[in-house]
Amino acid sequence: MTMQNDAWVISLVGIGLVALLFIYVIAQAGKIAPDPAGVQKKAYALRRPLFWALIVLGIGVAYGTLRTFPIPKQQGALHPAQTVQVIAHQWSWEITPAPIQAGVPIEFDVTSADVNHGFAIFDAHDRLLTQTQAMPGYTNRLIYTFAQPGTYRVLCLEYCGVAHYGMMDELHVVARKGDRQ
Amino acid sequence: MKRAHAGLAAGLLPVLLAAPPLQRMLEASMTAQMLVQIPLLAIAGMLLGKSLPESAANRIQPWNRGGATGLIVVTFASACWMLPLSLDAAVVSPAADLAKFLTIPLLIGLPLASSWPRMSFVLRGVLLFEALATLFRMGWLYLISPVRLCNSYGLSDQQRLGEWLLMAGTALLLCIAWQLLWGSPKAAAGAAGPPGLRAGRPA
Amino acid sequence: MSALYPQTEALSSRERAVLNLYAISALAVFLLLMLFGLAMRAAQGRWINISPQVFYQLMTAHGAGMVGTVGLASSAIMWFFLRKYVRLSTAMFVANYLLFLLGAVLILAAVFIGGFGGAWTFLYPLPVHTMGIWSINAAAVFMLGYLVIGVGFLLFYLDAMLAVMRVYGNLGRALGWQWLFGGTIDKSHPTTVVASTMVIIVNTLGILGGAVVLVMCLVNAYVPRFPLDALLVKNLIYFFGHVFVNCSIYMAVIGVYELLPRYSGRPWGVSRPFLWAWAASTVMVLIVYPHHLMMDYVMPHWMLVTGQIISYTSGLPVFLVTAYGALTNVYRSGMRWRMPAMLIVLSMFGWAAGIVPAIVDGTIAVNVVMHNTMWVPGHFHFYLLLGVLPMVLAFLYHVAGGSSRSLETAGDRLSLAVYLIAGLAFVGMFLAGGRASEPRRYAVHFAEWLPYDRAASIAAALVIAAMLLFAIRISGALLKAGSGEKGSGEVPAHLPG
Amino acid sequence: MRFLRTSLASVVAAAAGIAALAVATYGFTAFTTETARRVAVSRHPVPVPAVVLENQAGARFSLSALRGKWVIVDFVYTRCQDQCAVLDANFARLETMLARPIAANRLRLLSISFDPGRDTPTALAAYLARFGGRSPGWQIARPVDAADLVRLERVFGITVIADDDGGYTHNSAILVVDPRARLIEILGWRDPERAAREILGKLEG
Repeated sequence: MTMQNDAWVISLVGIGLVALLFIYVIAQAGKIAPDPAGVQKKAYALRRPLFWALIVLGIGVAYGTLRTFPIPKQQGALHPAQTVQVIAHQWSWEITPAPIQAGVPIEFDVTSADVNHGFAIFDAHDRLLTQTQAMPGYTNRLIYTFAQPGTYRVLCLEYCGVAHYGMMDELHVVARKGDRQ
Repeated sequence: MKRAHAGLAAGLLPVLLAAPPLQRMLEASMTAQMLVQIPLLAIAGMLLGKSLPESAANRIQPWNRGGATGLIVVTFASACWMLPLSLDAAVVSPAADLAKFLTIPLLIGLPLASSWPRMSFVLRGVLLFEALATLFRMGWLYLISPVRLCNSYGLSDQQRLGEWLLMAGTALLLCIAWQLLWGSPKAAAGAAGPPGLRAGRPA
Repeated sequence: MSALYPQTEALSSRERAVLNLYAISALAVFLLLMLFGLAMRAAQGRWINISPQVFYQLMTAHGAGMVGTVGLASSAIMWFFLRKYVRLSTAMFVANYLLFLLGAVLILAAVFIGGFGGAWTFLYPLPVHTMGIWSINAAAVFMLGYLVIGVGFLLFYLDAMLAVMRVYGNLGRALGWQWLFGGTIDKSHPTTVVASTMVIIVNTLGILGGAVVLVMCLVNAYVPRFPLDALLVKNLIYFFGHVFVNCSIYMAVIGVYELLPRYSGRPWGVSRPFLWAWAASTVMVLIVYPHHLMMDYVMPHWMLVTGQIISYTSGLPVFLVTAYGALTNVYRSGMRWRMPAMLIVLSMFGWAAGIVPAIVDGTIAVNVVMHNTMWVPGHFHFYLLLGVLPMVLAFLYHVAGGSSRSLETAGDRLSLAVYLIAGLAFVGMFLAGGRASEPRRYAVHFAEWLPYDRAASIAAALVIAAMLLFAIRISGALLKAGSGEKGSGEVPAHLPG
Repeated sequence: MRFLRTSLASVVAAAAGIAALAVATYGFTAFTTETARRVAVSRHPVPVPAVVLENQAGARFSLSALRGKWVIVDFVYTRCQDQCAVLDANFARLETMLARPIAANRLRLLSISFDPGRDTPTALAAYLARFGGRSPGWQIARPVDAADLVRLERVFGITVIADDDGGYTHNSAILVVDPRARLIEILGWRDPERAAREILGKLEG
């Protein structure tokens, strides 16, 4: 399962639940409750536990997704195996050095020479693996470990002008010396 | 404040500000000139407005319905005194300094005092909104400018003024927000028109 | 029928003319901009051929135009209902319209004459980094257009602020804050006043942020030696944009609070949870915007954490107060399923369901693989196309329909069904594209993404067809109602039938 | 007609306001003293006073002695660690780029110290040597009379403020004086190439 699939399934389930609730209520809407105040009272009594359930769910999800913070620290040394400089231009990437090692954490120092860009790494199946913004005047530090050697694609994910869609490059990821693939 | 007292204060304040030691002190720093001296001169003008007899105000009134003319005068006069070159000129040239001591009370403070009570709530709101936005914009500008905008003042003075302007903007915003959210009903909506109608409100 | 059309909402002929102006302009612009959207999707699907330059002009106009027009249409809803409780000035409402028109002309001129294609977000320094495609002047005219529109809304809000304070003393009392911690709630305190007051406060602050950042960008455009901080500008733009879009929803939802009880026959008034929900939203909508900046790693991380957590919590009032309240109101009420009622229930579904993918994407770990993919337009089209627009349509169907049943034909209902199904398919293709890592704002797509683009194009065409029917029906009925009263002055628009 | 008089007054006030702003900003071209000076000087050249200066060799001469030649002037003080160093590094490049008119005796570079109390001829000579300046093409001098310094600063638009640490905050520019001893152009000091192009253009023009 990828993160994209998780998000997709969770969203579909969520939307589906909302839809079911609506369908149920719509189906019941034509009937007339003998005691409207009672309906309201019951519904509002149900709301309180629902509120607390959502709060607990939210705290749980927030804790689970933030405990290991998804963004690397931006100050101080990160001790990556390799550091790669990325400078975005309208409309090309300047990435040094070229060969990148697989299986070890790589630090990408991403900045821009002109406007806002988005540095996004895609795998061979054009699936988005990770990203950060490339901004003028700032350097965003991204850490990523490539599981497999191979050719990865870099796409721009922040609108940067008329050739935004064509701002692509490739990353060549090679097996680490000593690794046998 | 009684009219006579206001008049006295309006006369004394510029004289006091023009006293050489005080004038030199306030013009020595960009922050003091913009945030102390100029506002005090404007206040002197407002006090002058308060001290004028009502007949004078009534005579101007047809020319200043809703405070429109006054608002325009204040806007342009403030714009002139927000130019860095005006601040410089006031320090270097006695003539410009004299112009400052005359125009700020007479073209900013006085029209503001006489127009504010006539302005509608919406116009006042626009004026305050624009004042807030200007404080934030100028503060930001002074903070980021890599060059000195005034020859008479150093970069650090300019940046300090930038910080003060941002703080002044924040303080003003909080005051306004407080007044609107929790202020007394009378002060909030009072002067700007007849009391509200509850007409049409369903029982 | 007078329960549906209370006397207090009667329009004078002047007011009716102004409302028609708002309604018909908004519907026409919605249709035009939807066509722009269809053109973009069809171009991505390689069914039509437009140059990238034109694509990005269309995209800029579509984004700026939709945000502005949704705001305009929603402000008409707020005006219509708020004027029952407080005395609003029609002149200020007209001024808002005229300034909007002027701003729209400036924006369209900048885009289609000046060639400006910097996207509605005008992220610094793109507008001034034109690469020769548009001029600095075009970028400046575009930003000036925003400023003019902002001034229009400011006038409207200031007028409403005064009117609210005249009746309720101050904004805190209008929000019902005196009852947050106790006291007997005045059940007749209008929900409309609570929502309107929240919007007045929040959007005035949003417009203030916009007024600061727009002028700074203008200064920088002509005096480039004042370099702006790209991250600070981004923060302010997203603050301004987020607040403005959200306020459009909050203005439109007023129509739901007002109209749904009339069709269900059950009252829906203020309660302590309701007041708390709106008080919390007032604060949350101002501080949640960092969820747009999660991929700006240099942002202070506490702000990003705030962005994630407030994204979660800001869903609660929507789910538990507005949507849940609406469902409670409908449940076994013997609902009168007329067009406005159906549209309102659709809008509640669209809003509540559309927030689900938004909240999912508001999680930093998800944002890493979803940010600026089609997932993003997916979620906001969900609650704009299936949430806010149905609120607007419900309001207009209600007002235009009047006591006659002329707007209750099978054609209307069929259109609604088409709108719902095609709308779901349309936003579904965005979300599916996001799942497949399809980037947003690409003028040219890889072959593997074409199925999404093409399916979305078909769905968009169907949505537009339904919308066209709605627009024609509503505009026709509005104009007819107006002409029927010519010369009758203050005769109420909705005669009890 | 209730608003006739107010409308009239508003229009007059707005027109007067725009006019005042236009005058103050030289037709909306200048918002700082520095740019205003540049615009003003290029429109109305300013005669340079014939003050007496003392150069790095201790020789005294009057500014009027330079009549008939183009003189490129800047204002510095020798203890300056940052701005003047950059300015005079750029002046040194100007000297190279303008070598031909200097050799033809048509043009001189002149640095003037606004700190005559401390900038003795010895200090001036050391300063000039540091930047590789070669007399007579480039000389550095101090005003002899304190009143002359004030006159010079006013004419050339140089504002000097004493810092807390004994240094000065001051504005800098490359100032162009024509053979009729008039200040005719103020150029930016950060871009010597552009300044050289403009000066050569004037020499030919």
